[in-house]
Amino acid sequence: MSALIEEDYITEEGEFVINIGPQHPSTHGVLHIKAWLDGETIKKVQPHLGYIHRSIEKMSESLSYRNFIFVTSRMDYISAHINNEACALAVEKGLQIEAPPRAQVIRILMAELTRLASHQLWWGATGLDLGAITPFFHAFREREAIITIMENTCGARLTQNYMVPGGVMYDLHPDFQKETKAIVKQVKEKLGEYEDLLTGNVIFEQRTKGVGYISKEDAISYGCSGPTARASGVSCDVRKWFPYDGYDKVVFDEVLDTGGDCYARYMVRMREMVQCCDIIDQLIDNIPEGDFQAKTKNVIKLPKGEFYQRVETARGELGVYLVSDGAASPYRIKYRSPNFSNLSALEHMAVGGKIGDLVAIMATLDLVIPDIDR
Amino acid sequence: MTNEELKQRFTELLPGAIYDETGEFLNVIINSEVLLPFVKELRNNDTLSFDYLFCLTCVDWKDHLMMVYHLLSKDHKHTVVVKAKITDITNPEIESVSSIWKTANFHEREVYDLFGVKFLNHPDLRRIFLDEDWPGHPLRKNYVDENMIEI
Amino acid sequence: MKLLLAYSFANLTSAIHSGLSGSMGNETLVLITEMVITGICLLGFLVILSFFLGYMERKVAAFMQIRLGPNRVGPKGSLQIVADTVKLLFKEGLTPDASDKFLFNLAPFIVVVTSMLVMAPMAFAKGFQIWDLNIGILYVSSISSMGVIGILMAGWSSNNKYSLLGAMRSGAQIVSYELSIGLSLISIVILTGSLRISDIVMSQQNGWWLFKGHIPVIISFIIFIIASTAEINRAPFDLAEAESELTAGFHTEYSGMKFAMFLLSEYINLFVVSAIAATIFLGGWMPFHIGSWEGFNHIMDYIPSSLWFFGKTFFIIFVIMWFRWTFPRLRVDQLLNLEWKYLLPISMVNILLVTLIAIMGWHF
Amino acid sequence: MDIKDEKLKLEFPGQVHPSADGGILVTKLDEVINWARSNSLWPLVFGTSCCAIEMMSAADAKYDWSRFGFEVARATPRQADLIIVAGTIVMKMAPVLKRLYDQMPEPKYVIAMGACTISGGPFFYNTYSVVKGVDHVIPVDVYIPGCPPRPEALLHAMITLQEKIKHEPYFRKAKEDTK
Repeated sequence: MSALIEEDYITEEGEFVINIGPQHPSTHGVLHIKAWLDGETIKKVQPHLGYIHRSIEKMSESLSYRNFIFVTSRMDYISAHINNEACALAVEKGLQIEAPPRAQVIRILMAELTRLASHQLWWGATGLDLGAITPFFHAFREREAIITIMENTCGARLTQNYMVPGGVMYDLHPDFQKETKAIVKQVKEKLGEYEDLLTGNVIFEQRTKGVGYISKEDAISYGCSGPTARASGVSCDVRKWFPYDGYDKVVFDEVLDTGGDCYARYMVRMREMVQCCDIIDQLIDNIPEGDFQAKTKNVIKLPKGEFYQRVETARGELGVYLVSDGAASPYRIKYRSPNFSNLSALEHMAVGGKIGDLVAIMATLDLVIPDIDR
Repeated sequence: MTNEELKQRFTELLPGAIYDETGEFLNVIINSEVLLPFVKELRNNDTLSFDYLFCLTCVDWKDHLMMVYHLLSKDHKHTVVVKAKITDITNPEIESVSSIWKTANFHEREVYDLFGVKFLNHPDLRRIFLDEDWPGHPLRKNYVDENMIEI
Repeated sequence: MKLLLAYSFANLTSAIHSGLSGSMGNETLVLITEMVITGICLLGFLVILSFFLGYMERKVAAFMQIRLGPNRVGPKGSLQIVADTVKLLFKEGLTPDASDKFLFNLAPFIVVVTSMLVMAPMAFAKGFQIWDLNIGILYVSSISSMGVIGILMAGWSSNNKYSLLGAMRSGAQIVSYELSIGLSLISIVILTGSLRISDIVMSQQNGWWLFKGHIPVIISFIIFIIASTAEINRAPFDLAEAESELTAGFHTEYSGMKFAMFLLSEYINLFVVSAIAATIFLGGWMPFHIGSWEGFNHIMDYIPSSLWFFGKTFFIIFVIMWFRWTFPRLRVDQLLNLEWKYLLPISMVNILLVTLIAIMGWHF
Repeated sequence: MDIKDEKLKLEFPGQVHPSADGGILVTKLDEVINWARSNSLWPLVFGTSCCAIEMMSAADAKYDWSRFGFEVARATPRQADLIIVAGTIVMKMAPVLKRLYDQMPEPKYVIAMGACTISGGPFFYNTYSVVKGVDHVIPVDVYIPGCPPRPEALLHAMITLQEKIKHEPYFRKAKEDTK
């Protein structure tokens, strides 16, 4: 149950406070949300963070430039690849090198597979939060297949640690292309099944349409990014705005919606899955030959300066702000995590709704708590 | 707008600003006292309109603290990094920008928590990650914790 | 063989009755003894039933969710629920310190007892009925709505905000959906002209009401299924224990055997509403008869009546489980909207149509 | 399930086994209770970070812990038997975890899943907020190494826990305590 805080249980006549979390099924981890209710209507919401604050930024200050990358796998663990990629790119920016073409394509492929797996997990969890349990199992069927592909190449299921400064750690598994093609085909087929199971459901539409609305201006002001912002019509796809790793050579659409509600956020993610499949389709047969890793020194030392690298994770814009003083480990690292900013918009979205709406909003925000707390 | 044009505009707004173009973005280094009117202008001026604060953080340079604001304009697609120097490291204070960008609310709480920078006129300045009674501010370079095992 | 099929449970009960009367003589004593025997049999039946339903639920869930379900404990996992029950029996039954201890401990019993009481007028097979009282339907609908008192007590006495919210939701829900259930039952009562369960079953001798009563009865059947799913707090109407919102709703603070009682009552209620639906709309133990097709009806009579009853009931149970594992949950205001803005007006108009059919004698 | 016998085999032939206090009836009852308890481990829905995703994977169709009857994940500690600590525990979370553990009714079991819960794992050095091992806060029955452990590892841990429960005295323990 919740960690109860002594202050204000009942603040006004007829108003009462419930603590959702830190242990609560719908908070996807250890977020603690304090909600002031009037009956079932939410009057005020206050997120309390820090239940999984693991001091990653402090830790990174004492790790080498090769090692600090891997801690970020534990930050947004559902898109660990993309987190690693951001750090690797930041170090590359400092070294002024670029990954070889093969490595870049491998990175994109892996990132898109990660995004696909992440959205599938989100889809299952959204169903779970809204009370439909079955989608979870159907989503995990495809997710497991993707994870297996990653495992074959990277050796780990979740925290792959595959990206290194200058490229990727190993070459691809020989079966990678064959398996990836199979899974992309499977996902494309099953997406229709997903739609049947949840999207078209009357109850689901009622639960999400018009719930948790956020306007375009507010989304920008709250610093939202990723599908959350794009559902409000904010164009913010880092892959389009600031292409990295050769995303400018890939043809894909930035999925935008103008609904701004839970349903729009849901649809944006569903359509993004199709885009992921398209990107993979484009690249899977065109992986260039060559090195998978650029030559770097054993002990990497970055020149004095500041490097900012942003990438598009499955949840939005991840920024790595790297300050170097010329030593072998970073002077300061700041991770601008997408969930942190997205969460700040929670109060704006939830007030006036019911408890059920709060759950729906949290589900469609797709929060990963360790990414918020770092 | 290109960096040169931006520089020109900033010089009009704030004659004393220092520029640093070694990195990826144009950096504007200003004093912490003039921060609020300056960034307000950056946000509200139609030709600048920096509406997206995508990163807000602080760096402890031992003799001073540097607040770093990464700003992006969604309309004009230009980026600038505003850095505000806080010289008082024992009792650092700066104006809050959460009235301009709502996302600053959480980010400033994070900086307050980990660096101890006090934000004036912040709507809800509490520690965000650590408990209220946590001693010290961990990301400061002079932070000591006996329980921390160092290598 | 034919003898066995034609065997009626009435013979068995009358044999027991005459045997007891012979040995005891005193009518009151005989009645009490019979009641005790019936009670024990019913308890045993309910326990086995809830074991089976629990197992069925997990297997149906597994089937829907492309997995295997329990298969390690006992053959095909059939002892899984037994293990769960024994574990819950020997688990510490906590009573929170700040709770209203008397009400907290009483609540699960009220919930279980009310759901057990509804079993009394159920016709399980031809001539196999505990108590064929003349107001059977009225009895069922009035007793079954008393379970909400137990839920409210549980929620209030737990001294937990989630419990309280869950109980309040449950109260609002059951009070509203009770109306639709009543109205859809009344439509059959109008057609039959009797509240007695055995009369209702017998009236379906030449075809089940679902087929005889034209579209209005089909509408009231659908309304009954929706409303009774809500009444027994099952998904998509499981707001009272909405796991992702209220952790476990009204039974958040219950543990051990007290929690098992809530589970037990959930399964009994599931059986009860399905059995009522089967009895009222699908003819209870009455085999599938079509009007005057004597030969066909005769063949159907070869299937034992209890099989008919349980077959129909478990079909409806399966449908309700199907709901649970496919639909998302409604929000609390949508739940009440559904009842007050859609189901209730529809069933009111429906009643008029049914009355018209009954008066004009349009049904078969 | 033959570990009990295996253990007996390992002991030297002249070993005198103390008879279980209470004799046959109590021993048999113990067996029934332990059988029920070990086969009905309902975990608490509790995941703090990465390992929680692997815990979810263990529930999915590929690994399917419902085969063992573990799928009844309860959201409230009052109805759970087992707390799988999946993920790092930090200083702010530790009191909450302790509270959750206290709210669970007896008998209760703990599985420490992942390196973080064993020792702090990757967050051992240079961190100021991580609890270096969950056993500083609550007693642990089974540890699973890995960062994160695979779902198979979690299943193995739960089967190991089942073995452990099968050797627990229930009635006998009460007698031993009074001695």
